[in-house]
Amino acid sequence: MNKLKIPIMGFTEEQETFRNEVRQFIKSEKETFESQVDSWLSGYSPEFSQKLGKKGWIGMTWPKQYGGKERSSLERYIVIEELLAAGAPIAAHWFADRQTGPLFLKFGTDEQKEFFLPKIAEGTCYFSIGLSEPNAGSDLAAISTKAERTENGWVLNGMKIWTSGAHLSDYMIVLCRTSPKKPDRKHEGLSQLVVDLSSPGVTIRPIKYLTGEEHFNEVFFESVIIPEENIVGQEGNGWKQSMAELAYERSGPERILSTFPLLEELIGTLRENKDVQGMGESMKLLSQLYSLRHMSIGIAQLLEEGADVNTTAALVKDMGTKFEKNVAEVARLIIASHPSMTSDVRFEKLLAQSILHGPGFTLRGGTTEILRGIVTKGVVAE
Amino acid sequence: MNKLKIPIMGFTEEQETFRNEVRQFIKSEKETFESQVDSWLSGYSPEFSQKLGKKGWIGMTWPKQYGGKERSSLERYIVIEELLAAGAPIAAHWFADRQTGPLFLKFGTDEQKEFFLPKIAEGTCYFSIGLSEPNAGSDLAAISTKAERTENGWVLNGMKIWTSGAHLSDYMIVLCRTSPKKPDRKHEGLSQLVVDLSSPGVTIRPIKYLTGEEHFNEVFFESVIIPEENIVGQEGNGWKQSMAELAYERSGPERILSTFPLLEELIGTLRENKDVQGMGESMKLLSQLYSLRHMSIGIAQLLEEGADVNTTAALVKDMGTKFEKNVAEVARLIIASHPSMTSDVRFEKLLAQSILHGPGFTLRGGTTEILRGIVTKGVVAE
Amino acid sequence: MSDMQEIILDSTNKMFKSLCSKELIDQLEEGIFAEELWSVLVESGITSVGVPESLGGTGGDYNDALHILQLYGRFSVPLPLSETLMVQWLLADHRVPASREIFTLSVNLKNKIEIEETTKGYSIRGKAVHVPWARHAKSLLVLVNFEGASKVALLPLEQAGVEYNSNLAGEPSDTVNFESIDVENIFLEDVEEEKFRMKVTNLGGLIKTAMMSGAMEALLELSVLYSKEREQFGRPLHRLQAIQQHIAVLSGETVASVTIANKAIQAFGKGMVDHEIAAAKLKLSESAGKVTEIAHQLHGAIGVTHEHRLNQVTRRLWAWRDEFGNENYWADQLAEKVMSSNKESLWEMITDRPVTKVPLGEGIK
Amino acid sequence: MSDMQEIILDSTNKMFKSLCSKELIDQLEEGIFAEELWSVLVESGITSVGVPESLGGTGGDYNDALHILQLYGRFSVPLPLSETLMVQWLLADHRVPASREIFTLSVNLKNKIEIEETTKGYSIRGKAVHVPWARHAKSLLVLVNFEGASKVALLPLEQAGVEYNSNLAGEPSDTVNFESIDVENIFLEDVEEEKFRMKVTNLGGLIKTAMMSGAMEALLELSVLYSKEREQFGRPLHRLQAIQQHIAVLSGETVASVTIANKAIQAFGKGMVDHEIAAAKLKLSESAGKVTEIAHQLHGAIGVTHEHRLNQVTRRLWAWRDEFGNENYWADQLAEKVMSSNKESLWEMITDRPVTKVPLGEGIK
Repeated sequence: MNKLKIPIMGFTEEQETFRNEVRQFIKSEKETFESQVDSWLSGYSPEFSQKLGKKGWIGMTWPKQYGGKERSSLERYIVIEELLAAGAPIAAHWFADRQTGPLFLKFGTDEQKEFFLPKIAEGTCYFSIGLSEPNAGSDLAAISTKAERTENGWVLNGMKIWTSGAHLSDYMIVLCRTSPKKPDRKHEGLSQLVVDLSSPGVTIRPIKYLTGEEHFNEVFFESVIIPEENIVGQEGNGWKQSMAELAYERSGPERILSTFPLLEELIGTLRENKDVQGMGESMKLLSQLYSLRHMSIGIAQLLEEGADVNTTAALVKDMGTKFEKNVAEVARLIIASHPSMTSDVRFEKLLAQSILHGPGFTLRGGTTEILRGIVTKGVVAE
Repeated sequence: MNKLKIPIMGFTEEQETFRNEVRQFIKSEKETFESQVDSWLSGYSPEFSQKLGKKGWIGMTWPKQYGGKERSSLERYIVIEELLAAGAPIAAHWFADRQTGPLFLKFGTDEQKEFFLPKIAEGTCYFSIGLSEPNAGSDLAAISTKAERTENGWVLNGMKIWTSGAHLSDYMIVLCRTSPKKPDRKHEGLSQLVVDLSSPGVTIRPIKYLTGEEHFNEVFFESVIIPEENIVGQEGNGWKQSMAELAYERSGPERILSTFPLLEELIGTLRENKDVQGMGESMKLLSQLYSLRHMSIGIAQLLEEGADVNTTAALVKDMGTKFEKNVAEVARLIIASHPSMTSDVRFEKLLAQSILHGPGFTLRGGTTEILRGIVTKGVVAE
Repeated sequence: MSDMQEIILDSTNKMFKSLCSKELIDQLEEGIFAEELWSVLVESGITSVGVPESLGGTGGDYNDALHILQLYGRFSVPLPLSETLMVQWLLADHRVPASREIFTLSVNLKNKIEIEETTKGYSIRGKAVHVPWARHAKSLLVLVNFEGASKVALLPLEQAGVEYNSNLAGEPSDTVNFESIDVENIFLEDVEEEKFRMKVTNLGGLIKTAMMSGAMEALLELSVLYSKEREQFGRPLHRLQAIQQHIAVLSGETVASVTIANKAIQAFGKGMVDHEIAAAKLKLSESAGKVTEIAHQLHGAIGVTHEHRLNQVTRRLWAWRDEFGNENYWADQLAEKVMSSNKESLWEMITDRPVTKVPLGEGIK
Repeated sequence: MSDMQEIILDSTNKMFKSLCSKELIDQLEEGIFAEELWSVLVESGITSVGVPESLGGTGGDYNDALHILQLYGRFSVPLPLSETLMVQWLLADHRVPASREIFTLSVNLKNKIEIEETTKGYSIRGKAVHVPWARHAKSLLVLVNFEGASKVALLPLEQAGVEYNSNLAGEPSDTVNFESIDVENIFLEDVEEEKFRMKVTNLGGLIKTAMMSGAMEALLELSVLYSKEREQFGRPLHRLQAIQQHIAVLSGETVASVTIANKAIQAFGKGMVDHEIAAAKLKLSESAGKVTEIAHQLHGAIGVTHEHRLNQVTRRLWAWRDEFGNENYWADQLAEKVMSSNKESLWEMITDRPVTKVPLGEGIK
């Protein structure tokens, strides 16, 4: 089962030193933010993003000429997991750093790279991703948002839904149809456009999450004029480009650590209370976390080497997001409490966040069923 | 959701008295058998069956003219659950009592009833059920065993597989094709025949279970001559008759209590050891057992009233057999031990039986997937 | 179920169905109390079901009331019905007449409320936490210290300070502050503290069990409906094998939960409860996590929006499973019963018909 | 993985594949010892991998040996390889030369073995339970009492009484009886009892972890193969959505288990182990229940027959998960480490690079 092989990675002495540097920075910032669950989606703080930009920790693997620091992806991994473990507010620049930057690097024009990448790396330019539509969730071929080429550039009409953070972003990468659908080649004819969200004709309507918070949106495009040069990559190649992004985003630490602040609080409380029994009951979580983390790190290495991680990345997402949910289920049983978003007891608040955000963990980035289909196809194909 | 409604039943004073009588009898027999897991399939003892026959507890709901006692199905329920809870050896007469007797009562000729039922009720005449074939497991329409009508009676050719206890039974109810399959009516043309397993042309080859024990068999029929009058019910109606049997057998206490002897031993040991923590950890099993038992009893009542229990019975089988497995998984964690079929420590032996028999629980009588399909169809249809 | 009960439940069902809309439930979280629906409940007599007619109550028995609360759970009614009923029942044991007011109660161990006798009456000082619906209630039933002894008291809330807080469902769960408040007269009675706590916990556990079983029925209905209406790859969802697995497990957990809840309600109604409440609240709290997860998985993105009715049900299940004892609490209670049982075997315990009289009805002692 | 290791593992893989047939494994339960294969293992040097060449061993490191044991688990090899290796390693710490014999060991708390000095040598009296492969082994490494002190001894088994018993997989797990047996000389050394127990438990836990991870790989392979070969309703099984769910979960548990096992092996190989063994054996023991259930569910009736290879793998997983500590045992060990850690936060513990030197290699103390 070669597709399932994952190398065991260790960090070097220098990387450990770097980790310490990151950790010290976060500690020094502790007073400026409230640690929270799911902070890569809910923790919006342009100030904090800019501080990270100053440290050189956004777009840090990118070429220096575009504001990057040309560091290794394992170093980036260290930064991300330290921030997530601390529940730091990193939602503002998240998608730009994780997805849009790499997209420009791979497919963008020189002009796009020169214009966008330095701003992203500064922590001042935020992107969101426009994929889903009401009738195109799991099946992106059904996308009906379309852009027509005119003399003034593209004219975009349609809508996107479930776009995280669009109401707080500057731009959106919109996957849309640029030539008519052919029955036998339904994934062709889609392209990715960079849309300035302040353009006339763009309407953003937040959708309330079940907590009442506003994380995602419906975004409407009514004859939005987009400069011709805002297409990313090849016209008609948008589906393939988007799929590559999706695979890339499945095995990161954000699929494992979303509820880590709760786990940290749980273990801390148990240590304080010297609750040996409760600690024993928590340890299954810990062993799961160990194995998921080593899987995730090993895959990060494989990605760097350019290996095919489609199958294993889907596994991490499937198991990791279940683990994130499970943290809440175990925690609530070990320490009985009154979970509440408005509680001033830290454990109760983090627990409430974890329970209420839970359903989202296994939905975003591909549902359980779809991930499992991907895994089985990969495993059976060998 | 009317199909999911289950009445809450209680037992009357007389029924409780009767339960006590059954319990006293089992206690008085304790020295004659070794309590075991899954005793309705593995506990073969003609002596014990005959004793039960003498007590009037086989075929006890049947008319007196056929050796029955005309007692209520809740009284039968009491007998069965007391026997199962004690792990008593009741495999010999099990299928005859549960399935074949009711089949004859419903569809049999007077001659069949007069011939077979009194013997079954005496505990001296044992049946097994011939349904599955190598290529007809979940899909009984694919049955290829066939009987041809000749001057001498039916001539049976083919084979059955996974037949429990055939090597220890006197007869088998064989579902076979008596007229050719029509593409649009593939469940027609099947009939049920009573086959004397000592007939020439019958070969029984035990299949070893993973423990090495012999519970089920392959049974081959080579031109076996079967008297014309051995057909049960209507010619061509065999599939419907068999399906009705299957639904009937899904919600009985044998879908909940197969591993009860282990649970009893677990709780007993924890009480003895005053292990409060272990006891707490076992209690989820107990609450599951309570709810399953009340479901099962309620459905027994509905069956008596002639209500449609197809959906709820499938639920009991699905959840009950999972519960039976779960008993072993919980028990092994609460009391660490060396489970072994050859151990002389009772807990270890019962645990080994439960673990090793476990995979069978969810396979027999319809796999998980099939049961869940039945449930969903039932629920969605309302 | 008696014919009478069927009629009562049928009309309650209709009433909730027509009056308790999704929007009304949402309004709770916007701080708007459903005055109108509350008036209807009061007028219909539902707020004093189980209080004898001789005390001005509606009559009927606990069985009726608990099945009404099952419907309450099914429709996510945004009102302090269970709290008001509980307090009225506990007061009725003391021959206190039925009332049309809103009551609430708290037996939290962290509460420290002191009552002192003054020249004009009593002075109340202290704090009660996690008090459901306190901001809307007239009075609070609570354990207090009075002259060094534990008592149970019914305290007026008009002058109390109330800090707003809410549970996972957005139901009020407030902190109440009495800053040396003077009152002329209050209900104040002796109480055996531990026994009273157990009584309230049992009653509360059973009530939440009833409510949760109703909520699970709603969850199953919503899910089945969605699987029939929604299509994927050109087929209704329920035709997909993975969805069938979900619906079947959801059905199973729901039926098992409703069955054990009904068993506990029936036993309580007959005044014969042994392990039933513990086993039922344990099972319901445990199942709540499973059914909510499945229902959300099945509903996909639409299900996690505030817009969709689903979250009103799942958030209540998440809140209620931890209220009046989570599954571990009740597992420990049940374990204690098994440990100290005088029966020889587990099987005898399971098949034993409960004979322990429920303490409720003996008056608050 | 070094090139050298790759070559060793590749040839071991080939050897097991060609010599360790389903029938050979079955013969174990019929009481037939796989003499021939054992000779091949001895000749190839596998039975003393990890024992330095200076002591007559094959050389190589623990890392090599543990990956060989992974293959052992994958092919369900019916031989006392892990026991022999463990004893040889423990003896090598005492500079005892490598041997071609079969060894076994027991650190069971229930053992009570007394050694007395006699005029001719020593007298052994007592009983050891759950001793793997005792019926086939030459000597037993075990804790004994000698002149009132705990020692570790290597006892000859020729004259000992052996009661046959077996674990869930049908592997020998015998009771050994020494009825005042006289021997001239034995290996007998001082030992810190608790430390020795911990060392053997850690080593045993890691070895079982390696074996189980190999068994899980076999389970996944068998299941995938079956899902490709077998058809239902005219389509290969793996096209059915419910089966896809099974295969995906099976793959996930297997990869997670293999990863954490490899991490523990690597850490141990470097002589730097902190929580790795505990976390790994915990995870593997926990996953064993899940993967065996899924594999059986997927295989249906054919999978529960003695005839099918599946049961050789699942029964070993069921047996091994409880040997050298089940998941609760290791959870408690891990909990203790977390409790007594000098790190401030859990995150610091998780990201800490282990520096604790593994006690193995210090000699049996």
